[in-house]
Amino acid sequence: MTTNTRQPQSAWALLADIVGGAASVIKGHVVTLRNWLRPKVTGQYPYRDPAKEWVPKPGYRGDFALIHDPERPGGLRCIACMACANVCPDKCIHIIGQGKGKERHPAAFDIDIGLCMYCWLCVEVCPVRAITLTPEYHNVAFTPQELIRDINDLKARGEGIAEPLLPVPIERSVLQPPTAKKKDVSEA
Amino acid sequence: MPEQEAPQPAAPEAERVPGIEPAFAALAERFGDELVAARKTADGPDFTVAPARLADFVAALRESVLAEPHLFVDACGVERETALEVVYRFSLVSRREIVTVRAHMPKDKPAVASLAVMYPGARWPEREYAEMFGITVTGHPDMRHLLLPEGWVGHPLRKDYVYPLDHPYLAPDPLREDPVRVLGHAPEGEGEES
Amino acid sequence: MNEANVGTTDQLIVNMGPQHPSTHGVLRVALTLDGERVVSADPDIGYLHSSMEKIAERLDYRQYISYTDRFDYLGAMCNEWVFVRAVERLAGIEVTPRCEHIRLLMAELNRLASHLLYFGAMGIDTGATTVFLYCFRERELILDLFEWVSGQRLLYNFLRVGGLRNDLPDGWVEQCHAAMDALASRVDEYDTLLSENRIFIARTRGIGAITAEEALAYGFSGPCLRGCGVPYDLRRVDGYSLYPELDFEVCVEEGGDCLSRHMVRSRELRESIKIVRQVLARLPEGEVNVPVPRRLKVEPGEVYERIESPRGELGCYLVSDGSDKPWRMHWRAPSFYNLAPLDRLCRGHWMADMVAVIASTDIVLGDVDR
Amino acid sequence: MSIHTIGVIIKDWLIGLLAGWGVPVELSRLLIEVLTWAVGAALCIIAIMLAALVFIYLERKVSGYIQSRLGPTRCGPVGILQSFVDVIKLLLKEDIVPAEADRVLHTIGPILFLAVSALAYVVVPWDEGGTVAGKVDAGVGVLFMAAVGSMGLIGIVVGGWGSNNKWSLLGAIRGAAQMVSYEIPMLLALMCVVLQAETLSLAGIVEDQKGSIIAWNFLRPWMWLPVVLFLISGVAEINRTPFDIPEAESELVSGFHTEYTGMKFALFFLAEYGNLLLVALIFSVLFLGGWLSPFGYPDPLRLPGIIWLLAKSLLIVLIVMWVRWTLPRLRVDQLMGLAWKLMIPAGFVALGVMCAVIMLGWA
Repeated sequence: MTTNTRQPQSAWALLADIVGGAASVIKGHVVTLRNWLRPKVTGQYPYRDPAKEWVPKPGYRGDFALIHDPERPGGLRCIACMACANVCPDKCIHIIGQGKGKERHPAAFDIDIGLCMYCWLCVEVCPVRAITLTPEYHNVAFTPQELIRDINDLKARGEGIAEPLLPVPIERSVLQPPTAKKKDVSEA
Repeated sequence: MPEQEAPQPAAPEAERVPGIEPAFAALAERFGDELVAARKTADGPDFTVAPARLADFVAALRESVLAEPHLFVDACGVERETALEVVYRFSLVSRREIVTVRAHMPKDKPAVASLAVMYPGARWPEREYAEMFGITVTGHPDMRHLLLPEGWVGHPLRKDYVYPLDHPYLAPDPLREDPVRVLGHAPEGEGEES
Repeated sequence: MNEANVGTTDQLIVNMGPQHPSTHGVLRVALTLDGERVVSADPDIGYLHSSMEKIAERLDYRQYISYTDRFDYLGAMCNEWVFVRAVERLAGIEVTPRCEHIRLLMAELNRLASHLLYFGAMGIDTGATTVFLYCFRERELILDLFEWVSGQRLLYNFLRVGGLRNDLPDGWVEQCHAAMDALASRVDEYDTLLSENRIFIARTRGIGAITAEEALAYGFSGPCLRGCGVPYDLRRVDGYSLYPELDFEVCVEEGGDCLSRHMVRSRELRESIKIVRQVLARLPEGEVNVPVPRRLKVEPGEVYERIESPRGELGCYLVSDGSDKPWRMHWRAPSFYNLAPLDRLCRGHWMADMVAVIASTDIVLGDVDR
Repeated sequence: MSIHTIGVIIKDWLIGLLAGWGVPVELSRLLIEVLTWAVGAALCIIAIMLAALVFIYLERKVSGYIQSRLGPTRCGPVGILQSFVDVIKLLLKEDIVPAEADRVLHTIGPILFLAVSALAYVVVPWDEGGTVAGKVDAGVGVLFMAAVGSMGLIGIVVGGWGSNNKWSLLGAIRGAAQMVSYEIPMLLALMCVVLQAETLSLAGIVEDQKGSIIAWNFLRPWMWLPVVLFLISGVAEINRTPFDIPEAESELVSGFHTEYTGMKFALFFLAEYGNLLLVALIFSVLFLGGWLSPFGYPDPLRLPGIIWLLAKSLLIVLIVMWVRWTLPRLRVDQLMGLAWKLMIPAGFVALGVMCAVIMLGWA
């Protein structure tokens, strides 16, 4: 190949240039041929077959869920302390609390995941570890209204989840044991 | 962090008290009162000059502190309590030394001498802080708006800037405008923050 | 307009972007062409302006970390790192050794991911589509690591003031080793396909050349500046974090053209793999978090903290008034300064070179506009 | 039984039929001749379309496999119906003409491009003694192909100009320059083959290579340079990477067909793949023995010649696709430099070598 920036000085240099250029081009073809024969890395989305579907690692920050506690009113661990609603940078969590003291629980708990940026801060600040993000990533909807998760929805998603999901045991993260954080709540 | 040091006081007024360190006596002599403050920090020298002499001062620095090859790092504006400030940073290539040059301006009619001719890299940041803080940059070859559309009213990074919520570029968010309609109930907890 | 040309041939003024496949986002360049020669190129930015600096003034330090991911979205870990470093320096917080190792690891992995994307983008802009897909394939290995440890693939929100969101999961280190081995064997393939290909060399050698003096005055940094022969790598110049203890080479190429910038990144891929392996080998055990008050208030003061991001000197200028929110927060965004001399780099070259020049500066428009 | 004999039988039967209705034999001969050409033309268009559909699918699969992807998988088994679905999609799409565009030229552009591409198929010798028109190519197939082939750029220029888009215009001008330049080394390579076969007829060139694979042109050492030249300039003629500068997606936003939608876009697309097949066919005819079997003449496997021709063409198409998905794109001046500074001198060298070979009597 000739370039306008570097001209070969002699006929032999020109020939060497052509041969070198051709060799570099052919080497590239060897690479693509090798990849042609390698196994393919992409898959099909979405698979109807759950066995083939990509499953995110635990701790993936997808859709929301509220963690259950059958002994509490409302069946949820949440104490409607507003810590998550306050810390949320996007202000996408809307809670209405009910009851006083130990009986306090959310009557309404709405998360607008269309506004949410999945920063995980609500999980981080929750004093009772009542909210979590789940690996569920099928969050598409046709209208903005469908993107609002209400309390029943969040409760249903929390089925079978015992603690906020993380890739490591909770002690090795910024999440602290629930008791330690209760003091913080009264401060805030 | 090895280069950890005690935090610098923020208020620029307080820095004038220690005045100019002896290491920069030559510069002080040359610029007199227009070199407001000069001190050494862990990062490198830090100068405060009169805004009109900023370009001259940096030119003088190129004969002393910035004589080595150096990178034009950054220029930005800061709003202090009583004044607007522009901060220029240069970094030596060979070792860790950041040279900071500041200029304070009154808030009502801020103007500063441009470095854009000496450092072409200063063109864009100067345009940026000019539109963001309403600072007039004298001697700049091209003072169009950089990030904001032409004709934008106000200077967004000023503390007293009011966001034009009725601006056509800003679509209203239905959830925030009328949560009752969207959610079916009034949200609690809004307004409890801070 | 070039006066001499007026009256002889018409100059063509075309809008390159904001919807153009090779402007790496929403960049508009008002191009004046004489035939296909670039007479002037005037970049018009601001389409992605998202008031990052203003937003910082209404959020506390913890909340803002997730926003730092979002301007230079290809170097999110580096953005987080420089921000938490700035806050920690103001607040006088010292992190644990394990935390520092993991942060450095994340930054280097992010550099790998970013450079891989650069390789792909450079390939696709010069017409070699396949390299793009190969690079994405290998980038996936790194994003999988990020996803596992932080829960997201692009916007990690992983670093915290005084620590990390969580420790490394079990088995992560082994997977990281495996990913590095897989990557190291593939980097040569990219070089065969691009860096050593004669067509690619012809497309990039001598194109968009800039001298070291000019580059310094323009505020060029990162691989772009090292491509001009200036050994300015903050990992060595500042020697922050653990970098002084690590063995790696500052990649410098003479020439200042697109090819030099490309070769710097090509070599940095290998250096980063080397760094990651070293850090993995010496990763200490222990806690990752130090106790930090929930509502962190730092002393009044200001700090300019900088690190070497994949794109260059990434600076965080933080002014605090003593409250829990920054008083002023300014990003020294490397892409912003690397894009500014576009006119200088492109003038007189062919229009097709413009694409190579933009690709070789490796800009991220989120980073330019902030 | 070759295509040619089938054609003759059908013709004779038709003449007999018409004679039975009282039509004069001379008139019916003329009618049949016109009909034959019309049917031939229709067959050409259909062949191009089919080839394009197959090649679009093939291209996607090849690019997918090279790039570690799967390619289309949804429509039909392994996505085999993908290109048919695409055609339906393109047909249903709105045909948009930009407000400031020249409506007439904008419409004529793609039609011209496809028409010219189809025209060149007339002279391809599909089988022994058989072109589409059912007769031998009047002895000047090479000339006809060269003349018609270079007209394709008119469609590109007309379409690019008619779009009234600066990117399209740049693409069209680039295309014109490129096609004019690469015509020359291509013809020089052709000349070598013509000298070898001592005929301008494409069918004659195949006849000249009669025999097994060792008799084909590409195995003759003095043909190696023309083979390379023809392949490179052929790829350049059909605007494919690394010579796709008229389209240059990353620079010119698709170049001359930026402003085309729906069926007009499809016409450009079809014609491009039609051209790809044409270059592959001509290459097979010139250097790979056309419809000849590699195992000798007559074919011991008794396969129709057209199968051999298509198989050889497919091989060439695959190679061209492989090149496309491997190499970066040349810049417009480098492209011209390659043609004028390297390939045209090389073409003359090849021609000189060929002449020397003939004078020495080795050919």
